[in-house]
Amino acid sequence: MTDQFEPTIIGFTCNWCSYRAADLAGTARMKYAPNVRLIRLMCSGRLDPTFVLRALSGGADGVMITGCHPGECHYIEQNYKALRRFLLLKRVLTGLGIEPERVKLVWASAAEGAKFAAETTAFVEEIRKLGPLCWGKDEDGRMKDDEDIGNSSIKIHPSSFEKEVPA
Amino acid sequence: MPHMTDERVRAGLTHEEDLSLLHEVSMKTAGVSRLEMCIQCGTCGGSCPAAKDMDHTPRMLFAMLRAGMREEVLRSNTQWICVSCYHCVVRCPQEVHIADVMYTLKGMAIKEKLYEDSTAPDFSQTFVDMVETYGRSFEMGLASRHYLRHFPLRLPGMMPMGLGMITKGRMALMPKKIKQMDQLKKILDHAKQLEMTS
Amino acid sequence: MTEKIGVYVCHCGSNIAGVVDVEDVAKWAAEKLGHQGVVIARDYKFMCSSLGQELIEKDIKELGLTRVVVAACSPHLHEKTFRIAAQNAGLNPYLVELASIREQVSWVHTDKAVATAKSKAVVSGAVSRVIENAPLEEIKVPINPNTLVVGGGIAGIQSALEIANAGFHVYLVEREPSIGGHMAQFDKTFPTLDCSACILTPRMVEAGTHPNITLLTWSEVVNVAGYVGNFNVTIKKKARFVNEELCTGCGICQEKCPKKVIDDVYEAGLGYRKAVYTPFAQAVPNYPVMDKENCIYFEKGTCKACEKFCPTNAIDFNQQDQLLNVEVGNIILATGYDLFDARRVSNYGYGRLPNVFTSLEFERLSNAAGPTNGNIVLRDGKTMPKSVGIIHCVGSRDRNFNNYCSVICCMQGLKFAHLVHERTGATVYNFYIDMRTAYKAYDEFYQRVLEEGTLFVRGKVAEVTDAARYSNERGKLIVQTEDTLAGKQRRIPVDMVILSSGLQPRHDAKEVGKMFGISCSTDGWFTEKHPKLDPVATMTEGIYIVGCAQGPKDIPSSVAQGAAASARVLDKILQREVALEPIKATVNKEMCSGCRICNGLCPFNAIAFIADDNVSEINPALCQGCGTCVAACPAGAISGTGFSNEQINAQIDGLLMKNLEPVGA
Amino acid sequence: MNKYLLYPGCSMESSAKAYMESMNTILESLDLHFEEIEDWNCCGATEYLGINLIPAYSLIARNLALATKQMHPVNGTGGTRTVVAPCSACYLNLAKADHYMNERPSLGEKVNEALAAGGLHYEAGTLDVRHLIDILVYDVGLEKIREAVVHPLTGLKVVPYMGCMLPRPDYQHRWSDHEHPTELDDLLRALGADVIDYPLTTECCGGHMTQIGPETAFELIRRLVADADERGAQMMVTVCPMCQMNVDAYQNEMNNYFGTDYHIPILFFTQLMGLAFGKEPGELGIGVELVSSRNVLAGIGVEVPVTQEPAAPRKKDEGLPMPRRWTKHEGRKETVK
Repeated sequence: MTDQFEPTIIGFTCNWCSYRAADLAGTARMKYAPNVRLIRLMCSGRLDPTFVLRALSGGADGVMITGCHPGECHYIEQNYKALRRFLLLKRVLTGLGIEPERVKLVWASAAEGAKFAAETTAFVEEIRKLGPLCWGKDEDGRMKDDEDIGNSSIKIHPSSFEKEVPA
Repeated sequence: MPHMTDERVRAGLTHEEDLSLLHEVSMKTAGVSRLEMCIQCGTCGGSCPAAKDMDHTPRMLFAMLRAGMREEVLRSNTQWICVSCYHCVVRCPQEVHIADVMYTLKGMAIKEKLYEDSTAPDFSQTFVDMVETYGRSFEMGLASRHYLRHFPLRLPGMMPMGLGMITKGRMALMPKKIKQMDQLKKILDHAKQLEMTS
Repeated sequence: MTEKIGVYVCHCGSNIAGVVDVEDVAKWAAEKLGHQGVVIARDYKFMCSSLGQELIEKDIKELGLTRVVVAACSPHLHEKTFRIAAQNAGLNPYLVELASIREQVSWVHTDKAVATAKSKAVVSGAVSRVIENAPLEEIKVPINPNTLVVGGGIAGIQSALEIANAGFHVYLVEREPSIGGHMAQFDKTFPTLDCSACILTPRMVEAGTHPNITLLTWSEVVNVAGYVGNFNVTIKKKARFVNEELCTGCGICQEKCPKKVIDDVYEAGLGYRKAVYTPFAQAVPNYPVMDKENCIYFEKGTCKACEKFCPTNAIDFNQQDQLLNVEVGNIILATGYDLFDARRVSNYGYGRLPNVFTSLEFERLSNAAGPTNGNIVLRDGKTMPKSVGIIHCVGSRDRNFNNYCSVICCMQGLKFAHLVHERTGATVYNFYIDMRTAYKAYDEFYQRVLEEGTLFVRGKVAEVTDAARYSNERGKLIVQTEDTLAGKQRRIPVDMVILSSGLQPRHDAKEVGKMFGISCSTDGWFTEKHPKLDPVATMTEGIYIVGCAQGPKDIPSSVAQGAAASARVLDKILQREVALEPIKATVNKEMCSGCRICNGLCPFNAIAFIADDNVSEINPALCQGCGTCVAACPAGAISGTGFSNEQINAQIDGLLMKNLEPVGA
Repeated sequence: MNKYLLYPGCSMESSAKAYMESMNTILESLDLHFEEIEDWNCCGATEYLGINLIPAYSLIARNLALATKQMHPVNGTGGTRTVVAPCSACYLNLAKADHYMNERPSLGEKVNEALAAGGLHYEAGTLDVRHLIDILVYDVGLEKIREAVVHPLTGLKVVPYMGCMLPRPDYQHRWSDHEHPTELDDLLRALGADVIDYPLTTECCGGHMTQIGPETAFELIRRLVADADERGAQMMVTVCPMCQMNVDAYQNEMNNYFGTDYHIPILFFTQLMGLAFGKEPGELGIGVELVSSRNVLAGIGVEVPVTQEPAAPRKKDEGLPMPRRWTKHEGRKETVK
């Protein structure tokens, strides 16, 4: 593993489209950045914004929300509700002093394994550029109350609110 | 060329497979060449308006690239006959950047001095010299220099046409020069350095 | 109470173990997740095998496990398998959680250390989540024994007949006036050269007269509601302006109708029909339809020639479109394909050069019942060609158009070569990239066409032009190509060019897919549940796909798929009931403040406000389990089974477990 | 007034002077203002790219970088990000550099490194590179062009010759088709001309082969001229200086080579637009073509004043002999018949 910053990202996926897109990326053996850990929901409409806040405060550096393309929701129109919440959430994050770019919304149909893989890799790079989010971490980027991470090889810069990119 | 083993030579094989050639050409091409995607369908060779004058159709050239036939490919006249009409490019079912690969092959042939006929490379070089001197192309200088060197006996035959161009004001006798020639020179010099190191 | 959790890590042969250190993952789970309640963690070659399942069952029984996590493939593949295993051992199936470390880890990452670390995170998430899982009971619903088949081509006819013969009722819906589909347009079928009509017509008649089949032609499905076992389908029966009860199919109306129209559908634009018409003589049903756009009466208000001459007074200008509602348990989609529009390949000149024909045009041209009575002639309608070029891969295997191989075009091109040779004696050239004659007796047909003297040129044709360069090219179409085997460019003058056009998804496949709740691949074909092991089912239970709707294929494969889907449907019908996932939302009345925010969010109208109690209530029969209301309730009064806040929050925490190493490239 | 940045290209100042003159003459009628990119340099034509990669793209990109300096509004005139190139080869080179600098970022980085040596920078995608006819058909519109016509070209039988580098490879999908685009046909019809369907409209004129392998080029020119003649065209109409040069200046050479006697003049579409708009032939550079259009234009009532005639060509029997057919081994040896 190199010394570059490896972000941790939580991805929320819809059971009908993006989770299947991730499955398809797998079946097709497409390679993408391994930094994303997925959570399956029945619909992007299930996404409670507090899930995102919990992920960010719990140590995630970014959150990717994925759902069916507008007009293609399995539940007719619930992805529009996800979109609405996403836009509001970005404002809330800005208010909290967190870069709103740490949360990304991606539409991916069940056929778009390649898109899912490409978007994931791109988002990891975007977050890598933003640097670590130190919410819920101490100044060295370690999880608070963490005793077992001593062998971590990441170099973290002092504050998450400065957008310097670690070399 | 990779080393040839004795048995291979005795067996009448003339080439060692050089899989790196395809990759090399691909990397030297502007944009993404997609050369490895060629399915040998012949759309390029079928589309080419000048194919009958080529030693090898573009398709054959790509097969030869795969086979690592470096010298044969670079000595081929195919890339020099290419008129850059892009018929092959838009028709290619695999979206290979054929015309750009031809430019790459010209460049490689010039660098390795592997061409049978110097007419075309010299024309390119003369043109480039003009541009590097004036910043603009200079048809009169280009035509006279090129024709003197390669078609000296054609020159008189071309006279009526040349004269017509001049008397009709369509060919300037003096070159035009751009103002910031030094700036262009700096850019090109630096670009050439980058080309050497990459 | 602390749960007793078992963690099972699958090798999947080398599929997972080749990239993930599965033993390390299991060891790590046992050591580091002990505080969560993990009492046992094992790795095994194939967890989904019966031995693997027995391993889990044994541990549940002997160790008294209360929760199970299986780290293996996607839950969409084997969730059910492991739930059944748990149930066999007496554990509620919903207390099992799958951690996907194949599709989401081993197949998409290459670095072993990284993949192993990510697998640990995924397992940790699943362990945290499973603690919060609640035991649930499946909801059983009865299956309606009726079936809907959409599309009356050969695949749909086959499906309908199989089910009807087994004694169950089928609604067969067809958008055109007659069933038969593309096969009804063909003259001969490869490789046996059977007469297409001769083998298809008996099937069409059988479907048209079968007591268990309700045939709805000139009809389209406009809405689908419900779920497996209980679909409610709305079908629009377009006005035929012909009373089917009275019509005898005598054909006098067609004869008398003064309006001639180019038939773009059945005759592929090469022939004419009337404004009131049956598309062809053997149409099923044999009642005509009136084409309102072209009828003189509808246009000008006078004419009614058909009405005057109809011996049974069957013409009814007042007929209206009808909406029919049918209840069915299963649906088979056999919606077929569209022909690739050859005008898009402008270098082949179709639409500009008169004697360039498409494959479907040629089928009509060579059909004894077609516009030329089977005479193969040029666009002038009389001249027989002396030389014909057949171009393969038109619009297929071409990134400028469709990237896939259309499967049937090589054999179709060979069939055309044979027919041209047999009927005109012309010189025939076939231009191909690769000759694909897989399947029974196909390559033998290729040999036969070679023997007949057809000339094969290996090269994708670059252009077809009428710009003659040499005197022998004057007045001809010139096919310019590289003969890749000779390594030379050739210009071959011919009288006629036939484009073996590819197949593509129906223009409205995407909307149709959406209506039935199934997805399309990137190319636009309907997506099957599993490309190898479940080619006729879809991700939506109760919906099946057959024939070219699923991808390009020939007649034998379409028929086989039609029969296969019927077997699947009959299996469902005979089970009489189906289990549904118990994923539903419920309102906790104690916590509901009656704000009604949730009421407007539900697209299925499952949430009702009970004014007397000042609370909202969810009707479980209507709830589809999307969870949007759960996320929206400001009081946290709505909970969703299977995906509760507690489960998801726990999974987030588990995935971000503190002593995990960061995972990166 | 609609402002655009103009990249004229070298030939517009010499061999295709007529194109430049006629373009400038019609601009006013169409309410267009072209601002020339200051101190532009040659785009390298098809030659530079064959020598080396980064210098070739740097040469092109210098023009793009200079153009960005003139993008913004000055003294009340509107800003623009559109660069117009009337020459098809220049158009393609500029568009190609913009496209590839984006498609392969490493190329873009290196080119910018080179540009930096001259204090310049170009971000791919900043400019919109378009050809003159694209602007006329899609921005000005055929309706407006039709309105400006005062002398319809009725009865003038023309074949529209688009050439190859304009509709292909078409990175930005600007044209109706790669093979048979109709933009030039539509425009000529709007001028009232009798447009003949020309299947060779996007075939190549031979390009630089007139210089390095004339026999190859002659064959390509023959195909074009012969087919135009066979279809009854009185004139070819082009949008490209290279096409005009090859078909016009080498037509006589081609005739000599094949022993044919074609006489099909080729004019720029802007020249015909000027005539239809009622401008004088003298303002449009008409008369400097080597295959004279005088007789043809007289047929539609346009009188072309006699300009300086070229010295009478030597008669064939007095002339010097033609070289033998060029082959790859003998190409360098010119032999006398």
